[in-house]
Amino acid sequence: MNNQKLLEVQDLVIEFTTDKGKVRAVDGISFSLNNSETLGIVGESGCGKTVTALSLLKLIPSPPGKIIQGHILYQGKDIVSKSESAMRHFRGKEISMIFQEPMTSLNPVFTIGNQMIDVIRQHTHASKKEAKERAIKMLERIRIPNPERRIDEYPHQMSGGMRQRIMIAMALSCNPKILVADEPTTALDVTVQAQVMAQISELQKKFNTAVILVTHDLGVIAETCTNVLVMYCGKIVERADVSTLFESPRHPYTRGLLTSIPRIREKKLEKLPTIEGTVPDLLHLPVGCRYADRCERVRDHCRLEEPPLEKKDDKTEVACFYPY
Amino acid sequence: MDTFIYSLRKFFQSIPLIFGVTLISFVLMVYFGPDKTYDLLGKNPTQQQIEEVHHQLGYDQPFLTRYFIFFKEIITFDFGYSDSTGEKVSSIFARTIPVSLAVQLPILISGNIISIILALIAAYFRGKMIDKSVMFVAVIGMSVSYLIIVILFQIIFCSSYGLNIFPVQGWEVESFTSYLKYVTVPVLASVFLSIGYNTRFYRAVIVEEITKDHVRTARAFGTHPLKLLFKNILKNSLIPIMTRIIITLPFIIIAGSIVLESYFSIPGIGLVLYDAILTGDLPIIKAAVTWTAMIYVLSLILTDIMYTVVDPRVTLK
Amino acid sequence: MQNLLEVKNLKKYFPVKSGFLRRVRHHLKAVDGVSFVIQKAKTLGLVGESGCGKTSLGRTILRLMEATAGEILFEGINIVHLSRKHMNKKRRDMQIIFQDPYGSLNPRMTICEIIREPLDTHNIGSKEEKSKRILDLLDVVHLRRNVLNRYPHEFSGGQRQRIGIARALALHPKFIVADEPVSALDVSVQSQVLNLISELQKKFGISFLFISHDLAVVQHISHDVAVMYLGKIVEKTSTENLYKNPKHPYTQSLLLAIPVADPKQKPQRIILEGDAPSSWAPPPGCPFHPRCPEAKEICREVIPELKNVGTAENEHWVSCHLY
Amino acid sequence: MNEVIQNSTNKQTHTYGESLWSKALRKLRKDTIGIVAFFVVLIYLGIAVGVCLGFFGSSWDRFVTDGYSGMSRQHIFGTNLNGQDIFERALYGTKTAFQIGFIVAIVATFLGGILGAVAGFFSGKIPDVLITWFYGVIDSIPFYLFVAALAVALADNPYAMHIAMISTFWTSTCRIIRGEVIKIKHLEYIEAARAIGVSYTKIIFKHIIPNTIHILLVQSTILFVTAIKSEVILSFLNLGVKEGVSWGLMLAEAAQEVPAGNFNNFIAASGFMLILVLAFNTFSDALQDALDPKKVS
Repeated sequence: MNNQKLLEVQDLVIEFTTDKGKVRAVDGISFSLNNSETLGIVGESGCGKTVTALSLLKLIPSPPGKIIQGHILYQGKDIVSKSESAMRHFRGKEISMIFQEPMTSLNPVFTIGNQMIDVIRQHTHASKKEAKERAIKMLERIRIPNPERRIDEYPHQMSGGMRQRIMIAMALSCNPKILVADEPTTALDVTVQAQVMAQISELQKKFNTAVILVTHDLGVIAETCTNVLVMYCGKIVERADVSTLFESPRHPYTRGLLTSIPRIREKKLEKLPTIEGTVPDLLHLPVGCRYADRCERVRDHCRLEEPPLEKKDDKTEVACFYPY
Repeated sequence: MDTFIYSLRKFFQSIPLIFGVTLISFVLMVYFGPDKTYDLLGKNPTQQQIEEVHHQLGYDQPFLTRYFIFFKEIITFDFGYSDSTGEKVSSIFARTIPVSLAVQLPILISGNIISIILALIAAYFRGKMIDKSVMFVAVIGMSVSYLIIVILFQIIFCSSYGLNIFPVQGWEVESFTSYLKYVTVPVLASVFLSIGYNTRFYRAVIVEEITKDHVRTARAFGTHPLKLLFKNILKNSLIPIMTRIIITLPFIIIAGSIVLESYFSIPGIGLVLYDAILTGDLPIIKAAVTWTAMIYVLSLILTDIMYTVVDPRVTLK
Repeated sequence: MQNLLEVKNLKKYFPVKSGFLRRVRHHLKAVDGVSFVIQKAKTLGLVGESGCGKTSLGRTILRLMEATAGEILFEGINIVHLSRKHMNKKRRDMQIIFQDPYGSLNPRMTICEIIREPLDTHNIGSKEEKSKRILDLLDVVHLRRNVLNRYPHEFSGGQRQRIGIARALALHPKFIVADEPVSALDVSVQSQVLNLISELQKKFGISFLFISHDLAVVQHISHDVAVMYLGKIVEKTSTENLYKNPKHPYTQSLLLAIPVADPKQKPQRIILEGDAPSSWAPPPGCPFHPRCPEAKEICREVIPELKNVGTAENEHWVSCHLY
Repeated sequence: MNEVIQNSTNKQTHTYGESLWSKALRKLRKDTIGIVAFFVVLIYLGIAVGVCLGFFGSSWDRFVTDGYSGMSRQHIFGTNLNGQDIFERALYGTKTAFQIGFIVAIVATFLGGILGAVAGFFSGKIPDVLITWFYGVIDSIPFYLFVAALAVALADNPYAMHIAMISTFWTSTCRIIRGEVIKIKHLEYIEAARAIGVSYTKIIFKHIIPNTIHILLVQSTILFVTAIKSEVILSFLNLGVKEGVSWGLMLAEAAQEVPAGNFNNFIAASGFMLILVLAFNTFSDALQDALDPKKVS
């Protein structure tokens, strides 16, 4: 294996047209992904993490969205310039994606077998029979009981957790190199969430897939990811490997996020630590650092110039003039 | 078996509906309807004669009794005789409905197929120029009156001021070629109109389906857009599409052809109704209203059963 | 009197119709014999997964849904059979905060109208007093005073939730049902709203029934916690007991299932198989037995009773055959 | 993606409040085609008002020539077989159209709105069962036959057509409003109002109806157009306008004249009607787009 990255995103800018003007949902982000790595992208709603995920497959609804700048290099080749028909052979085969809502993500009027076979036959020359066998094998692998029978069932006959697991099986049925998972467990109950996350990790090992996990849940990140990007208002504010990030977060936002999440503690706190204020409106972003208004370390300089994402030590990159 | 029990229950549930339709037609056409006494009697009838005829026609009976007599006529399909021609209503219907079907079925089929295809195209390219053009044509189709289109198409295709390639009107059908000769222009006119409303409706249905999550999933797995459109999306949108087609069916067959058939002198049920409306021939209108309601109820049951075929989530419970 | 609210054997069944004549064949037991007590100025956290009946329970207590059976004693008075008129008077004391910050505010009313509605309904104060009260309420929930003439769609989720809280506080209630008030919010905003709720409790001595699916959220806010599974309470004790020493296998697995935001601490967890069965067809015996790692023969047949396994002073109620 | 947009529009960007109505108006102003259509409708309205005030169209029934005459300076669209000025008649027809459209749209929308709100609010209970039964019955009777039957019953009442349209057109509005009210009823702000103790009447009038008015507005524009179009067919069937002249009556006349090659009546009536209906439909679409935030286009 040469030193080439599996996926490299360079200076990506994605703009949405709203009735009040143009909004940059993703504003000049760069990151890369190695083989069989698990990269977490974490942030609050509206930070651009889902748009980033969708852009990797060129699935951004257009209009209103548009990639206006930057490159997404998959094995060295740019996919931003790829045609829609070329993307068709790419999606599901090279990069696959699963979504937040297992209840609506499968087509209700076709059996899950039918849908799985469609995906397999889209990317291989398998006959219907072969595809079906492969689908059954996939269901066995994710330990769905009675796969021969269940393959002829419809999505509504299954629970949310099972549907999400089938989505994962479908996504991985053509051995893609990358699986993009957009909030895969947010809509599920905690006990089911654990099943689904375990499933993803297990299949990832088996197929040697790289995973990009988009979530707002730092707990899920801590348990599954190797590297983490923290996004705020369309920008990456911090990038580090997972243990560094959780042990010594450098950006004030990351730190605030880590302390403010409700978690089970030994002792009840009198008052939960919080990040004050709200996320700024993307239409009226402040000059300078976008986090300045909520930041406890803010100085005059922060309001004049936007901090670039820079290496602060050999483990962390932070976009902050005065990091911890 | 489930289907049978379900249909039976549905049928019982629709009894109030039939009841309501007959009640309204009774009130409008019989209770407040014209007094036939003077038609039956000559000039200057005596008071006694009038009362006698009133009694014979049942006018002196109370409201409910008269309604039940009317209701009995209807459920036994005994609509009597046409006021103007004296022909049995049921035989008029038997003679004219096939003609109407011969005109309306091509309209229904081609109109819907064209609309669905246009709607798929427009929905797929939504926001683009193709979509806008299709929708513009559809709005024009919606805005033109049936009467205008019928007159216009007749001028264009059937008159010496236009192409003059089809007969102006009439229905002398002996062979398939002569059938085509008489049916083409009426069908073209109606299809043009039906495209207006249908395309808009179908496009809205399909666009709603296209924006659903499962379509995004299919795209994320690389499904071909045409397969997406014709397999996934079309089947999902089939319920509202079919409902629309089936529910409009009885109205199209029995009443939708009034303007068309009268204008082109096609001897179908529409022409009969046109004459009946102009002359106030109640037995015919009464029969048409009741029949439509009956078929309507059956269509409703049919659509429910069709749902279970199309959508596995729907059960007849 | 210490007990503000006492719920005794409360049931809420939804009839399920089927068959040719659409007769009621069986019932969906959303809430099936729930009892608990909430004391003055205390919070009971109610935890459970989706479909366990926790939302129905909250609505039934406020009589937004009618109870099928059981008693709801509010300040010692059973409110289950109160007439509409009397109940409406009681509503001054019992309020609710909703989950969905988008659906819980009428989009065509200004913030001022929304907060004033309870005052108008119960004819509290003169015009000036009302205006003053509304401004006070905005201060209490930390919203700027200039928001009054704006509309809900102009606010973020967290701000809307504060507006909803202000509306609930307008009548100075003694008891508030908070139905998943933070689960639709972003993490950084969640703690703001949680802090606000604890602050209000201290300031006004309000009792809360705090409904959530998130055990981590419940810990901060509650004095006691009840865990619900398929319409029944399976464990109920003080917050300290529950988190230090969970007894019911369901509670244990719930606690272990929460992802920990610490990569060094690799979790030792029992992954429960399957999803929670629906209340349409609850399993016989203990409702949890199909997923329980410690299920025994008896669990399949006999429904366990809720019993106190702690002491009389430090109660710890569990319904499990293991104890 | 949606969250981005929502976030960006939800934040406090104004120092004043923008209600959903002013938001819709702002959207509508940006819709050039919709605005053009609106002005076309306004021009027609101006004509209708002008006819009412007697500025023009008053000589629609005067016989100005001996029978048919072609286009000329005096008679822009010529005269019909009776020698009446076609342009005057078309102008007068505008008034008739607006009169029918307004009466039918307003009354039918009002009726449908009220009945729909009641049925939706009491869904599953007796008022709902009765109302749904009633519109089910009306919907299963073919419209033209219903009008014919009503015409028989009302004998020569000049408003028979209006009554017939109103008594059939309210059902679509009723159906839509009922569905919408059932949806709104389950929203949390209604529950919040109930938790406060707000009375049923207040809930209906303060919370439910204001949230359906935008639908009523769109519905009334649709009914307006439907009424104008139905009038044409009914006049052709001799069930329509009894007093004055309408585009429908002109088209019925034209149907007799066209075979002889006299197109003026046809062109005038259909042109007047097509432009108005087209404009109204376009405006109605624009209105719908502006008022419905969820509409996908």
